[in-house]
Amino acid sequence: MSEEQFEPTIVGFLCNWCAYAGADLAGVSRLQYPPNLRTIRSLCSATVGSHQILKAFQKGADGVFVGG
Amino acid sequence: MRQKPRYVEASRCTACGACAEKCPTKVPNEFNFGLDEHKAIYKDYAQGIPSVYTIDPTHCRIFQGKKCGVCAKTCQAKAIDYEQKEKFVDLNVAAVIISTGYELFDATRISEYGYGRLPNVISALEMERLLSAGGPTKGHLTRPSTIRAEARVRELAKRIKKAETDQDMENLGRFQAELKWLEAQIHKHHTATKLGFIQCVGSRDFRFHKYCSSFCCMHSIKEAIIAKEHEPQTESYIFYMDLRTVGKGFEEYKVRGEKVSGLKYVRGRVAEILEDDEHNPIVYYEDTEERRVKSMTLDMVILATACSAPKGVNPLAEMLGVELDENNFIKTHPNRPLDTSVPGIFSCGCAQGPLDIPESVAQASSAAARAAEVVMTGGLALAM
Amino acid sequence: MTGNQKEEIRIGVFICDCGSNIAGYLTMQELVDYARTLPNVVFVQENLYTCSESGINEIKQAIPTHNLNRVVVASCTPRTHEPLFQSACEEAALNPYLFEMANIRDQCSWVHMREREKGTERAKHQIAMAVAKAARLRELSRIELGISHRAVVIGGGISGMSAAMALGNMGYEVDLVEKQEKLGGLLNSLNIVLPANEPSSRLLHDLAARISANDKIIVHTSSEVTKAEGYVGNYVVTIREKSAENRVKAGVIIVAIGARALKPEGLFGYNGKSVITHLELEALLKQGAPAAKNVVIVQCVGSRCAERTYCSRICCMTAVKNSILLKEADSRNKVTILYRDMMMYGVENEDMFRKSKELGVRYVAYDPAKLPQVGEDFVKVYHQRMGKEISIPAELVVLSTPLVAQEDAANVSSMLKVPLNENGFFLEGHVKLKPLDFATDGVYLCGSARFPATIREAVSQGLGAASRAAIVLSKEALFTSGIVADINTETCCGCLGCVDVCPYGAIRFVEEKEICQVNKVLCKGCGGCAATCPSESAKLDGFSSEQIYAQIEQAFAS
Amino acid sequence: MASKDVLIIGGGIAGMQAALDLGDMGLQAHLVEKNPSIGGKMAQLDKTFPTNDCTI
Repeated sequence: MSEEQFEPTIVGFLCNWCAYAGADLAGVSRLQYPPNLRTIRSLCSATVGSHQILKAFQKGADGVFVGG
Repeated sequence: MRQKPRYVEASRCTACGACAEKCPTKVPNEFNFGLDEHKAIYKDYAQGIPSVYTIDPTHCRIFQGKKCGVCAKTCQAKAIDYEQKEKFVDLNVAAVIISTGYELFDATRISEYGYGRLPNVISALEMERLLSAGGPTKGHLTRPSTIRAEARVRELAKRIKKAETDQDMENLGRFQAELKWLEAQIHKHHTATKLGFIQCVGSRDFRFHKYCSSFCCMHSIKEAIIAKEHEPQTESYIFYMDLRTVGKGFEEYKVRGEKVSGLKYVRGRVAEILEDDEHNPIVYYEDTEERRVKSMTLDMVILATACSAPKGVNPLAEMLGVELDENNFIKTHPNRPLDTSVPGIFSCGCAQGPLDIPESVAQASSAAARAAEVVMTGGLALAM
Repeated sequence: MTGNQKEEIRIGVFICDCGSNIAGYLTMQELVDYARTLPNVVFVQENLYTCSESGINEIKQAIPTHNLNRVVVASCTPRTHEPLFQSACEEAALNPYLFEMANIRDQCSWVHMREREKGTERAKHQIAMAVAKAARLRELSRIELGISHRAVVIGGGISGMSAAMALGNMGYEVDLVEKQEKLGGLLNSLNIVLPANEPSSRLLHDLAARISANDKIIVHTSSEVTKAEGYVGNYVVTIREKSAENRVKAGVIIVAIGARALKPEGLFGYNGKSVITHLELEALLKQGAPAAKNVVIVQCVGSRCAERTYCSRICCMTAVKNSILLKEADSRNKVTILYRDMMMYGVENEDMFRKSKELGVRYVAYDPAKLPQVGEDFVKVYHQRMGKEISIPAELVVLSTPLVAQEDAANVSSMLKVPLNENGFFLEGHVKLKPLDFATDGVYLCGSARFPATIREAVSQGLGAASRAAIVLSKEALFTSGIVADINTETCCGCLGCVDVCPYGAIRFVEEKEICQVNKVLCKGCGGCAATCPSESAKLDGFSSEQIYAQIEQAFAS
Repeated sequence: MASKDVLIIGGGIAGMQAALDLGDMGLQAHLVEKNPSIGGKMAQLDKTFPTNDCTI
């Protein structure tokens, strides 16, 4: 795989009360970012356990973003 | 009660914003104190509630008798209604709560501070918008003189283009020279990093308001701390008479501002603000601790403007029959802090005098309690 | 529930165009076709606006027609629209917790406006993730709870009295519990109070008379709350009145235990005679003015210092008030106030401050690094503006000491499981937006127990706390959220990790079984326990690991 | 029947909180605001001390 074609997949765990709302606001403000993110809503970033992060890497994530 | 028309049917609007994207008319944004622009169909801020757009009839082309209708065409929810009329609604209520808040003191009345005349002298609420990620500079402390210069650069670029097509050589040269000069200027003092905060602007001043506005000391300290967070080089000077840190956690916050964020608290009243030829404000003040008149050149000055009674309060008070105090705040009973001079009418928040946020919130709940007492006892509680 | 698991899962997917907001940037047909291929999906429908009346009707019709037992809407954000779609499901007799959303507008079409192909790809994944989660959703129910329409107010000072008064007027039963022999708290020790400018006894008698006239309010003096068990709507509170103990059922509890004035032992030569506190001065003033001709008042005694970092809010105005009374008693009296900042915030205080200056009260600012020295009949202070130390004659020195937390604040705090701050004052739910609430539902806060307050502020907060409490009391029943934590009794090893992290005190250690248990009424569904639990025994219904794993898996589906 | 409604004039933080409390008690609260959005001055603030939380 050459560098140019590398399309990472990033799993984002977003806290419903802040980061998820922030991601919505990015949309409302029409801020553009690369479409490589896959978001998962959690009720609190504290609920995101290490198992879930490892699971994401195990399944093929190139990066994990926890926002809270 | 009169309901102003929005010209947008609230039940249909999905707040998708397609209309604003297509609207051809730009209007200075009052919410951000004219530091940027929005369209003639707009929402005050992205998270605004109700989440419905509104047409500004003083700027919309349709209301100016011009051809347009772009928003109506764009809106797939068919929410645009140019024919919407103002509505009058009659309400029969058991209790009234006046929470009309306050207005900021108009700092142009203190001409020696140069507000409105000197571009880099702004009000504390304008500073809020500059610091806000949702504001005109996305939270970057760009100096207002630079914001204006940037707008002028954009305008000049347009004019140069036009002059080029029109072969207007005389103006072309003039515009190009100005553009070159401006571009050099912009880079020199782009970001404000040396800030002066001036307290008691219009408060504790016999010419204007004798009273203390209560919240401005903490407001300035907070802005100075946030400015430092945004730009670690920032130096802030707060010119004060007394720093009134009377709330929970306030004194600690003030001390943290000094120790962690390096704020400098200067006890002294500012006499005058002038500027040098690069729009840097120069503050002349009396340092009461050193007993000397001094001056300081800054990048930007933020005025902590007083909390004034809103202008519209007199007709409202007259209509409801409630008494105002000498400052035009709603007068309340000394021992019953929510009760106005009229039974059944209550007041909370800054409508009855300067208050900070938690006190306002607490009072709001108290006013609700008083209103609920009246409603639940069918008015009997009024006697209590 | 077992029946449910065997039942075939039938998912309906509704994909919203949002006018052109989604359809303008993503290829809708591709999304529809893709959704049809997903496991368990039996019905897919594209709507112009799913949230419009016709969109909602289509959901309501499709549920019975296609026998759907899960619904996924791919549109905007669940933060605004989930309740709407959930109620549509409920109206069509589908449990609202069997609904899931895929956010393909705010977090997809709007942020990838120039990348149709990749944006569509992302939307597909988000839909697949939502469908995978939907397949693993369980029916949840909101628990209904009864309520005792009664309040217990702890503390019979001005704020507690105001709270009790308001609740009594609204028609709720109130137990007002005061430790001392009579109501009134600190107000009993004061002389003239502001802004009414009248003896404190007048205000007190007025309020006490109104309270005793209200048959809804039961006053317990010389009493204490010794125990409180239960949760919002359903507390059992033990009140010890003299030697008898009484248990009352209450829906809410208001903490109004006030504060006490610091006795400045060892500070500035305090001796209770020639160097006194304001409370002692007020007691003297009640008898008439003290004989001293030269009075010096020192501010910030024991406050705004390393030991007590806070400003006590009310001492400056107390000092100014008393300086005026001393001047009014005899204009030849010399009164000097040594201060750091005069905290005369607001309208009335500033007026009073000015009046004191007009009457001739002198103000000298001192530097906390050079504290004033109290001598036999003088006070020495470094005068910053003169740049030298001066000596002020003083037969009487009055020390402005802060209000400090009540000694039993810690007991009340642990009894009700509500927090204190570093200075021993109660910590509200949010310093700005929830000044009178605690994080725990059903317990409210007012007056100087929260932070030193003036009389007006204490009254206002008392009424405000009553309003917050009335929100609970006005209901016939309370419903808990369906999304709460659950701890697997088989796998829990009772390590107590979850008990420590739960901010709402909703988890209890069950000693006989050596496991932890969630009180579903108190649980707010934050999931802290689920993240902490080493054995994954704590799960958050509606956000379980199983569901999240399924979502993660689909994030990479091709 | 006597009205059980309450009119609140001004939709800033104080008006909003009063309306919320009354609404949550099951009473009808009419919140009147002259601007298109409620929120008042507080909506224009960036963050609030001492926690430096955002205001919205």
